[in-house]
Amino acid sequence: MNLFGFLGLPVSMSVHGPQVDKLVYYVHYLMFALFAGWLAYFLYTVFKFRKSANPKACYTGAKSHASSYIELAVASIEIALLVGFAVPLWGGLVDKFPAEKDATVLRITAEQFAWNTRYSGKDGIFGKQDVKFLSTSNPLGLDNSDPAGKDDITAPLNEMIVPLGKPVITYFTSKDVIHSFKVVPFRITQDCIPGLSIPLWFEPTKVGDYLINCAQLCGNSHYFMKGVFKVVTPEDYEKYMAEKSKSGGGAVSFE
Amino acid sequence: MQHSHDTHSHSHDAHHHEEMGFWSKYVFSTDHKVIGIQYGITSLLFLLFGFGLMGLMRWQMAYPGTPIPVFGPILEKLLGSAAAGGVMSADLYNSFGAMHGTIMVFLGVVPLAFAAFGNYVVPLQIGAPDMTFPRLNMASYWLYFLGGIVMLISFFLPGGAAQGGWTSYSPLATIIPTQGQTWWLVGMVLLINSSLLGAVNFLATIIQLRAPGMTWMRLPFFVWAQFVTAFLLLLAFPPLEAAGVMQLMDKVFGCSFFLPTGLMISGKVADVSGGGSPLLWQHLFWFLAHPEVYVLILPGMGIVSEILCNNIRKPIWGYKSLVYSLFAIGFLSFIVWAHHMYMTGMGTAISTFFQTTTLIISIPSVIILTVFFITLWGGSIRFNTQMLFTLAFLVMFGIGGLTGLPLGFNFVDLFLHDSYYVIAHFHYVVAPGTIFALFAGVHYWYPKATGRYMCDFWGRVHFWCSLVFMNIVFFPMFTQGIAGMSRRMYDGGANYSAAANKGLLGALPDSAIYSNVIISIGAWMLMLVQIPFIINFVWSIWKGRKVESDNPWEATTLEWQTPTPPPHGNFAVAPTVHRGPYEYSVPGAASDFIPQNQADTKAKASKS
Amino acid sequence: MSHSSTPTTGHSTSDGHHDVASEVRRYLIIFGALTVGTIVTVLASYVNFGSSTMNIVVALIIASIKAFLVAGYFMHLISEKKMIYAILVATAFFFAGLMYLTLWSSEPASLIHHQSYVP
Amino acid sequence: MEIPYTVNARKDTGLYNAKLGIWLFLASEVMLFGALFSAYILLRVGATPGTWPHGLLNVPLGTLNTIVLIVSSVTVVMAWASLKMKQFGKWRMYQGATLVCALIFLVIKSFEYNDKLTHYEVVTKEGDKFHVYDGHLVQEDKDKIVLHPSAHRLYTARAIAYGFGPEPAGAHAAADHGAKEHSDKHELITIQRSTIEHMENYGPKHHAYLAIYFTLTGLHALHVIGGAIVMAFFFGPGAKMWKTNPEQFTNRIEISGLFWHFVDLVWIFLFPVLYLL
Ligand code: HEA
Ligand code: HEA
Ligand code: CUA
Ligand SMILES: [Cu+2]
Repeated sequence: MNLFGFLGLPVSMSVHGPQVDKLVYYVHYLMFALFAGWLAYFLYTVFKFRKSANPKACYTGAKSHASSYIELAVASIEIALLVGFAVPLWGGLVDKFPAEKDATVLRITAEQFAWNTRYSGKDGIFGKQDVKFLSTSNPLGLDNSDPAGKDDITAPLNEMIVPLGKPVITYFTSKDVIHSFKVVPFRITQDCIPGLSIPLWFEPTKVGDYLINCAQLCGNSHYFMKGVFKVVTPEDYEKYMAEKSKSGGGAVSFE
Repeated sequence: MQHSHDTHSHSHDAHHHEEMGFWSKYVFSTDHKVIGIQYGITSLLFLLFGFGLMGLMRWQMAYPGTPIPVFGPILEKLLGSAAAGGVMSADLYNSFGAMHGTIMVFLGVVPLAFAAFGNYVVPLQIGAPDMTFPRLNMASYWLYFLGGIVMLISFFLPGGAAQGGWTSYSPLATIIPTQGQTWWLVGMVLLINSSLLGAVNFLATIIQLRAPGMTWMRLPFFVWAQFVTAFLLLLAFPPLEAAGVMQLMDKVFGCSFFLPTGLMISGKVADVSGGGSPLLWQHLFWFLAHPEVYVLILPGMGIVSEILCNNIRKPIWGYKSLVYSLFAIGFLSFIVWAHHMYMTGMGTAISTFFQTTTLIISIPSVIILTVFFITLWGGSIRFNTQMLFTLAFLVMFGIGGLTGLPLGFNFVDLFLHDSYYVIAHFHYVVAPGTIFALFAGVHYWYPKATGRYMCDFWGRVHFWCSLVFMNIVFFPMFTQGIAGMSRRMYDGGANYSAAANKGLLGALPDSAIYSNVIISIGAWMLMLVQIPFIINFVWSIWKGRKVESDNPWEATTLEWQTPTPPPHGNFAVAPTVHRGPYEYSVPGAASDFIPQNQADTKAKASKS
Repeated sequence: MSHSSTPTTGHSTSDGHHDVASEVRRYLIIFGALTVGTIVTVLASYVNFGSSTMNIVVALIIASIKAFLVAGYFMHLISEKKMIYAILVATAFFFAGLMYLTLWSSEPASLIHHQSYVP
Repeated sequence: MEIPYTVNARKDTGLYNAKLGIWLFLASEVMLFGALFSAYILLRVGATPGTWPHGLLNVPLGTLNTIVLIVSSVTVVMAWASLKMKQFGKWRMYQGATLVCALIFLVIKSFEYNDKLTHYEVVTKEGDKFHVYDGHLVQEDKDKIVLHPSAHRLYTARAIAYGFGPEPAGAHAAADHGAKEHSDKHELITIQRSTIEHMENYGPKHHAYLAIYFTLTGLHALHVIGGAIVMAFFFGPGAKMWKTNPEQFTNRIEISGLFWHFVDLVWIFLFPVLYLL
């Protein structure tokens, strides 16, 4: 019997995913144990001490101190989960970023109701962006005079592509309201907040096209805001990129 | 006066103060009992209304894009294009969602649990003639009423009611053009001021007006619960008021308290100065809203403790640990708020802090529940309607509380944040939790307020049906959440479903989508089975079985030692309290309960 | 709390035991102190105490002293009842929590974002 | 049964009801203003370095208003002391003085508001240059406006030409409201409406600083108005109670006084924070 299967979690396809799942299971074990124990006790008590069976109540009631032990046990399990799992795992996710040169680096900018993605191109450096360049025709505020931006690549709207076998570092932000980038099989949810650029990393473990959903209410088409996150083999990725950046000159879009 | 009144005494007691006109007696009354009933009726109506909104939303979730039967055309008449063809538009869905949350929390449960029960019961239980500031009390009700009216009117303003969720996150809430979004803030400011007046009044009443002998450790647990709740409201609401005022400034005067520099709205650079912080709103909102969830639950726990002891005929096992746990919850609830914000880009240090406090606060909740469970041991349990609701509360709150634990870990929240798991978690606490406690309270105190019982048979029917349907509604939501379904989905997630996204990994399985139909049918059935309750409630006012005595449940606390219903001024003489609140089945006593104000344990507790 | 046995004289309010007339003199002295404090605050804002943080600290210290005088003497806090202290201590605690935790969680070191703004 | 402790203190708490009530209320007020102060700090700390405006407000007026409030605080406490000493006539005088102070405070405040609301920043586009003029609006009609300028900056790109953006190199010194700069720029300038790109007064929209300034002082002013209304009531019709129930009347004066002191206390922090730092 698969002890980890009982909740029916969707399969996780990222390196940290199984750890998330493990913590989910451990907490649920604790919860089920508590719930089952208390429920059994509860049903037994309610039955045993019903009025017809026990017409006279006892003033003092229970004498046992089992409850204190139970409370202590709950507290210690919670602490174990916190210290043993949640804190170090979270730290791994937000403190220990892989080196950018060993990773695929993306900048994802959400807007009502789409996902924009940029790559730094061959040089590995993103062109500068600044609020002072913002305008209708330059919604990302790109500094067109920055040479580093010349080979940057803008992906088609709502689409992003990464090679398998490398961690992905994404910087999330938003143009307008708060959105939230969620890919269930990656066990990733990250708010995209205007004015902040929030990095997060994860590593997919399987080639495929993944559905991105927006997990934060962002307006009337919130339910319609989706994207595709493509994980491909490194060869396919190289081919794709080479093809798309051929046109050269300025931030290209491969639409 | 001690506790001997014949049932008819209220008829002359009512005249003992000078004759009052209809308006000052029932409408602009300063009597805490009248105000309590006003609060009660208004908030029950709002609960029904909030539920109604959800009933309509559930149609859209189960059968996206199809016209709502029967109500669709009515909506179209009332709201015009927002419900064109009887189909709920996305804007309408969002405003119903936001208003469901707002109404349930701020206009339904808080006014019912805190203001209605608190007003009616607290002064009676501590042996006080009224609240300390009766006129503020009246003002509090009318501010609440006004706030409710503003919220209701906002449905009919151009653009409709607020659409930014009950959390009203900026920048979304700031840029939504609906006028209702602005009036939502006005309504909130009114409601906040109402709650603040109420909180001041409750605290002052409990501190100042306890009857002689009513020491702190003799207070019924319900009073303690209201005391801590009032503290939460007093100190947590003002920051939300400040935030509300700032968001209002943003909306009305174009400030940017919550708008960062460089916003691009619908492709144009926003004409604002920028420099604000969207996270500031979230901090101020959750600084209130986390304590607020305890405001939703603590009065329920208080009600439960009263009914529990009364129906098992024995004292609480560990009264002191209950009170201390209550204080621990009250205290800690102010420093856990950012567990709603794990996904906003928190570093390790700060999120560890909030995870730790979140887990610590679960301990006193476990203690409270444990105390209730252990109290059951050795009792002589009577199963009347209020007791059934109470027992169900214990289990249902257990489910809701336990499912809060995984959410408390940010690492798990990576997966479950803003999913239906969260919806299921908190509905288990507030709906089969708090709402059941409130139903229990209605059945328990109804005879005191009206002199008549509610029908027990229909109460049981209502209970069992509600229990079944509540679980049919909320349990599948856990699985939906685990399958990855996000909340606030206009189409119930259809757009993210496997059917609509052939070949994409991570799309919602069909079962999650199909659950929507089951849940919706459950919700409508749940609505249907409220009818016995509503009829029972109204019918019993005039036709219910009359109580045989002033103390029909043979209870110990002071509210039962007055005439039924209590006259203006409650007690002719301040009662003197001689003992703790739950002296049931005291060995050697003449009857199985000794009222708090009875001096002699050997005397037979008077039944009237 | 119920056991606190603060003596209260008959039906007078909390200030009953003070001699009101002598307090009046004290009020005038405090008035002087507050006026001086105000002028010092203004003057201090033109002095450079090394860094702008220092200037803020100095200004807040003076303001706190003035606040203490108003709260302590005009509002009689220094001779107030325990209950009031309890309420105010709780308030001060939660206020500090709100202020400190909000600032802490918003400062760059506590956030995982690097740049302040990238569209 | 009547509500006890409306006049006399309860033994174990040592308080009468209203006294406890007002302190509870003030506790919530602390949280209200406290949240706004947090917002102020957050906005200020989060602002791009060098863009938080200084010296925008009129310090002498602010100082004067601080003194006015302090005086009113003294008269309030003296009013209560007079009642304690059963000197009703003196009380009348002090209570009146307090009301006068409240009025002066509000009048001065409204002058300050008006000053900000008529102070404009105007961005014009001439060729490919952007000019930013800053000053009081003297006159305006359909096709032109007349400004009494206190600063003038020049930009070559649109940038964020308005707001207190970072100083562009070589631009004129920041808009300074100080009288020094003012005095050597007497000439008025006339700007054609057709050249105006953007025009905005120093209202709350203009900058996060002004937003929090108007919000904090506005809320404070509402408190002043509220307190003044209550005290005016006691000064007028409410004073009847002195004849029937002097003790309760004295309590009421004490309670309204506590509120007033709190309002004063808030200002003691607002003044340095908004005017000086
Ligand atoms: C009354 C309301 C209420 C209560 C009491 C709680 C209680 C708790 N809540 Fe919940 N919560 C909400 C209402 C409530 N919550 C709401 C409304 C939201 C969503 C808001 C929104 O986003 O719109 C939310 C969201 C929410 C989140 C954010 C999730 C997210 O958005 O990603 C988190 C995270 O930590 C959380 C945690 C907790 C915890 C740890 C408790 C703990 O206090 C629980 C402690 C209780 C127990 C541990 C149970 C103990 C009982 C037993 C052990 C006995 C069991 C016996 C039997 C069952 C027989 N809650
Ligand atoms: C106290 C709070 C409370 C309560 C009680 C409820 C009760 C219910 N809620 Fe809700 N809910 C929220 C607070 C609450 N909710 C909040 C805060 C949100 C989030 C909003 C947001 O996203 O912004 C939410 C969201 C929410 C959603 C998610 C919507 C979405 O994400 O798109 C759903 C979905 O099914 C739902 C369903 C229900 C149902 C079926 C009930 C039922 O349990 C209702 C049961 C009601 C009753 C049983 C009524 C009893 C009253 C009477 C019978 C009246 C009698 C009258 C007289 C006698 C006069 N709620
Ligand atoms: Cu974007 Cu929801
Ligand atoms: Cu919470």
